[in-house]
Amino acid sequence: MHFFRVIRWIAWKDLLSEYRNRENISSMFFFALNVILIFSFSFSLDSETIKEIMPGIIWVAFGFTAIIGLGKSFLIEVNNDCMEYFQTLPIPKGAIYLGKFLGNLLFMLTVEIVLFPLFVLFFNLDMIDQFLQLLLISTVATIGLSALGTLFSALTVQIRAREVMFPILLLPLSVPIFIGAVEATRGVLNADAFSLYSHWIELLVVFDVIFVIVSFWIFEFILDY
Amino acid sequence: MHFFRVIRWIAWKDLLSEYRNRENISSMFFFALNVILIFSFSFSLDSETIKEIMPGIIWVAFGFTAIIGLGKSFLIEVNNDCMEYFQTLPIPKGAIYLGKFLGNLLFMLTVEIVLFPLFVLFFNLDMIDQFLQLLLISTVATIGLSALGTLFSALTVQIRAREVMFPILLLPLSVPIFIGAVEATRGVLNADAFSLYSHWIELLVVFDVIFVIVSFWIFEFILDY
Amino acid sequence: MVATRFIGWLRKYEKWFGLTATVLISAGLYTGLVTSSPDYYQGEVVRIMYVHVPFAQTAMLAYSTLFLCSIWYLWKKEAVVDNACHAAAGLSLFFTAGGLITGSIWGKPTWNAWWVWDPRLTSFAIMFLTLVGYLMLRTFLDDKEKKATFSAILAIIGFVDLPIIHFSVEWWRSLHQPLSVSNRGVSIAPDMLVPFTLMSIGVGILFSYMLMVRTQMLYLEHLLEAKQGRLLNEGQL
Amino acid sequence: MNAILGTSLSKSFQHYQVLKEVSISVQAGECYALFGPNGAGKTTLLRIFATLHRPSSGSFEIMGMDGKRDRVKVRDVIYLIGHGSYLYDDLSVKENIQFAIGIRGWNPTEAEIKKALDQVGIGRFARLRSRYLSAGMKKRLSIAKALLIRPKVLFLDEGYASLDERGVGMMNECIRSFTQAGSAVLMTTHDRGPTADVAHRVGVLNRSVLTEISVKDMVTADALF
Amino acid sequence: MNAILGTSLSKSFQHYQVLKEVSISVQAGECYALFGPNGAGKTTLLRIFATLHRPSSGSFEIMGMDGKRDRVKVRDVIYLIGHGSYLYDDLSVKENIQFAIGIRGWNPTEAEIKKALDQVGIGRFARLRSRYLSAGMKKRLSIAKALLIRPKVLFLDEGYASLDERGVGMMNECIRSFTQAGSAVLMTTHDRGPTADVAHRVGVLNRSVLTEISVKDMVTADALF
Ligand code: HEM
Ligand SMILES: Nc1ncnc2c1ncn2[C@@H]1O[C@H](COP(=O)(O)OP(=O)(O)OP(=O)(O)O)[C@@H](O)[C@H]1O
Ligand SMILES: Nc1ncnc2c1ncn2[C@@H]1O[C@H](COP(=O)(O)OP(=O)(O)OP(=O)(O)O)[C@@H](O)[C@H]1O
Ligand SMILES: [Mg+2]
Ligand SMILES: [Mg+2]
Repeated sequence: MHFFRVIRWIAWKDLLSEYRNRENISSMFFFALNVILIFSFSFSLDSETIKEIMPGIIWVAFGFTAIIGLGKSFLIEVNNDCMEYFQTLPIPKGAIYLGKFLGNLLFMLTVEIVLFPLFVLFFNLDMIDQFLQLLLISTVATIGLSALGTLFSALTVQIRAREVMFPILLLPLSVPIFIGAVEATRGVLNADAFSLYSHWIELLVVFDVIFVIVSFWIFEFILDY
Repeated sequence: MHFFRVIRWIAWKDLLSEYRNRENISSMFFFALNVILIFSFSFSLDSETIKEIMPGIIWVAFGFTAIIGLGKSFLIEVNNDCMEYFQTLPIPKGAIYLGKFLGNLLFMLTVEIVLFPLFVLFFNLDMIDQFLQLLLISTVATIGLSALGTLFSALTVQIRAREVMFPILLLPLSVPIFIGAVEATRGVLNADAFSLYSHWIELLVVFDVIFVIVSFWIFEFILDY
Repeated sequence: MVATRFIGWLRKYEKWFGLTATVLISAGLYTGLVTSSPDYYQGEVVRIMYVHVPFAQTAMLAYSTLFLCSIWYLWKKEAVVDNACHAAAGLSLFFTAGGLITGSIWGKPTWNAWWVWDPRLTSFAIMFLTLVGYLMLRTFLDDKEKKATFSAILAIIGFVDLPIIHFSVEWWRSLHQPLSVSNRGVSIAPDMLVPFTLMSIGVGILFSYMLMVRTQMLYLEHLLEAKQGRLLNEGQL
Repeated sequence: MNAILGTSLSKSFQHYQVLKEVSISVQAGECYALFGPNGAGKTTLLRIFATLHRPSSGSFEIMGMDGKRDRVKVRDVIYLIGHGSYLYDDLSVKENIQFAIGIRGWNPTEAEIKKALDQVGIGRFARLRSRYLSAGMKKRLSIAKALLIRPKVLFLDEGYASLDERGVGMMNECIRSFTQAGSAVLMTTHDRGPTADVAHRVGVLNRSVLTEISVKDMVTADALF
Repeated sequence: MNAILGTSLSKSFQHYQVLKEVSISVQAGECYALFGPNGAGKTTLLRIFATLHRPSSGSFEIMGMDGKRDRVKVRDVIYLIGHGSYLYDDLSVKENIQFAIGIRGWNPTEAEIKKALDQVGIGRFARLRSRYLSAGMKKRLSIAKALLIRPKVLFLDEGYASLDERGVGMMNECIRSFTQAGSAVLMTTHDRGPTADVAHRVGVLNRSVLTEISVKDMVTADALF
């Protein structure tokens, strides 16, 4: 079907460009490392507080990485007016959204998977046992973040103050995702039973579904105002 | 003297553009607000830990605001190839740096001065008594951040992955500034005697001097590689 | 041509550096791992010092080289000097990583943690991240002069971190070992001082050797690129 | 048959009315050249027909389909070569073509792509990343895409800009091949010489008045506006 | 006197050698027009003379000053009108001029600015923000700046591009006023017609070979390269 072919072409193009610029993904990763560095200094991490604020640190670090990574996701489309080309194409615009979304999701998940071991190392965490739970949490949280981020990236990339506007739009709406992810992660780090924090994961899934569907439907209008 | 005239023209142009885009500065401010929002959700701020991590929160929020604000400071020069025009000008390039630096410093200080009352409000802090000390700390810290940020903005704004590269270059080198600012602020919030944390402020001043002088000297080469 | 003279000089003397490094390091490893006695407190674990400290010191030596070469480049704008900068940065990153890894391995038994947020460790991590940023900046720039100049600028401003690394143990209360050689004298047992000195000097000279080889390699790559360009232009490629 | 039909089209940007009640029609198989002073609104008119702007008032039809209601169907038959190159810097010339055509749902063979590239004279750059193309080469690539897509209606904004003389000749050949195949071409231009070789009709747009003149008058006239 | 003198200039970008041992000289009071196919390196050559690129090998002199050592002095006498417009979007046309001239250390009076703007035909847009200028209007603004700066050596990249016919005439008048005042003009162009009116000498750059032809030959030749 043409719909899926569009998704495939978009994702192919994004991943190929990303592959050609391999430095790009590693730079995201080093950005996150920098954030951790700054955090570890700004909060006194050797004290007892560390366990308390660890989930927050993890997710704020991921959040800022997402702001940098997702914010530029539509830049590649604007550089040579490719958005304009999309606008004049006789294809379902939602497919473009899904293609970009999938590419971004993959990109963010890759960065996160590399980062988790580093958290373990740097903060002497014991989370190897609960690796699967953490993976689940970060996947559902990242789906929501990427869905919103893709939409807002397309929205802000064409305006003047995009560096500021992107986080201003993204952050308030992603608060539920942050809360869900932080609370679920806190459960995991406390080694709670899964059922004690599973409702947070359910919350995340609900938001994922809402964000993906609404963004998919609304994206049409970004390309065809 | 021509040197000072160049500084004046650059600062005039930046401040006029900033004034014409008044939304810009208020958006910076809302960005910082968003960061605080995310923080207050990600860290459980109702607990005892708040006092412990408050200085960190303040400075990480300022730091990310600086990343967003300073990172785009040379964007205005790149948009219509104005960097190229500067390169072909028969003027001392260091003056351009100082002009941009002053503009940025003013911009950042404005944002911070608006933010401080908000911290007081949001986190029920008692820092009205020590307002002057805080002002001193944030001024010296902001001088260092702006000096580095202006330099790295000029450096990264011309390259491909500038959104990521700017923080990657800026953050490691600004760690000393963060440490100094956080520790001094902690002293202020603990209502310590000034002499107990004044060495942190001295450290910040030393870094300010180093960063401003080195950047000023080295800026020449960014415009004339 | 400055570049050809410089490269010729490197080619002429590199083998002496290689030879000296081999001799010193072999002697250092022998005395360090076989003849010296284990530490009173730390036991056999202390032997990692003979790798850790030379690596950490050489990382700083390499960064200082990068710093000086960067100033030299900004002054003279010689392409070969930029190659030396590039080489020094890569090697500095290599030795920094070595210092971090050996330090972590040493830290697990002594501090019971791979990593602590201690001033020396962190300032060393800052150097690591600065070097990563340096090499990354190079990959994002196409224009040769721009690449050389911009990265030199970064290297120069990043140099402020070096004094912090060295003196952090003095300035802050730190978990890390204090300076063993300072204005207060030498605080190492003579038994350990011999392998320690041999290894320190040996790895330092090894770095010089690697720098000489790598600079030549990068310079040749640069020549090859130019040659390729000429051929491309003449339609022969 | 009217391939393009605009009826009293108006367009205002913010406070500025660019077009006021402009009407124009172009037959299938015809090449219509649009002259006019800088800022007359030629580009704006083309972008309205290409469904990139919505007209403030007035209506238009492309191949008999209403341009406001049937935007998706209209997009099936049009192609715009404008100021944007619609390229991804890190994809090669060939990959860029594959993407641009593939996303429309049609997979050209290697041979077809090669033929189109050779026709516009950039066959030997097929594997070069498009980042390294010069302005003229990018223009040629856009023409190659048009040759593969074979739209019923082709819009050319500043058709000859940044092309060298051989490029201009090649462009004219392409235009001729389009009109001979029954497609309509609407182009804006400032160059009378090359236009004379291909245009069937000529219009001058000045202060929202579209005056039609003969091709011969265009060549001989002292000044067009 | 040689205003511009290039001796066996070569320039390579990464893997690609654009110029190979090109020599050229332009006398004061002379207009030299440079033709050549797309990608021949015309822009590159101009940018070397404008001290924007360093030549890979070879040397050049501007007004007798060494282009490699005396870059700052060279910059005192040159001006480049290239692809960039060197404008700040949020400053008005007049403010942009004031800044561009003021930063060179010279304050033109209101009357002088008005005269220059009128001369290029955009006097009535003096208070418009430059964001809203069309391509041709930006080009005219660049010429107005050159008229105020009155450089000894003027570089024009694609002098006539994006200018309408009246703009072309105005450009030629300006070029004539420069050469009559003893300045040298070096321009690249693809348009033979307007060039014939002002050029004193004509060169064709093709595959790093610069062939000089007479103005008459240029007009009558079938193809220049
Ligand atoms: C990841 C962890 C570590 C890092 C990043 C690190 C880093 C460094 C650096 C940069 C130096 C060179 C300082 C200079 O020359 O100024 C150094 C020296 C040294 N390190 Fe470590 N270190 C680590 C772990 C350890 C551990 C666990 C020990 C032993 C308990 C240790 C013992 C020493 C000693 C004895 C010196 C020589 C001190 C001197 O002479 O200055 N290090 N380390
Ligand atoms: N998006 C926009 N917002 C505001 N004004 C615009 C916009 N696009 C165009 N304009 C204005 O509309 C007018 C016409 O622009 P347009 O680009 O259509 O002119 P043109 O005829 O193509 O001129 P040129 O020959 O210089 O290309 C110009 O004055 C321009 O400033
Ligand atoms: N910064 C750069 N990096 C890499 N390649 C470049 C760079 N600048 C120019 N080139 C290449 O150099 C060649 C010559 O470019 P240049 O812009 O000088 O050509 P030109 O003669 O001005 O062509 P046109 O008539 O199209 O303007 C082109 O192939 C271009 O791709
Ligand atoms: Mg136009
Ligand atoms: Mg050119």
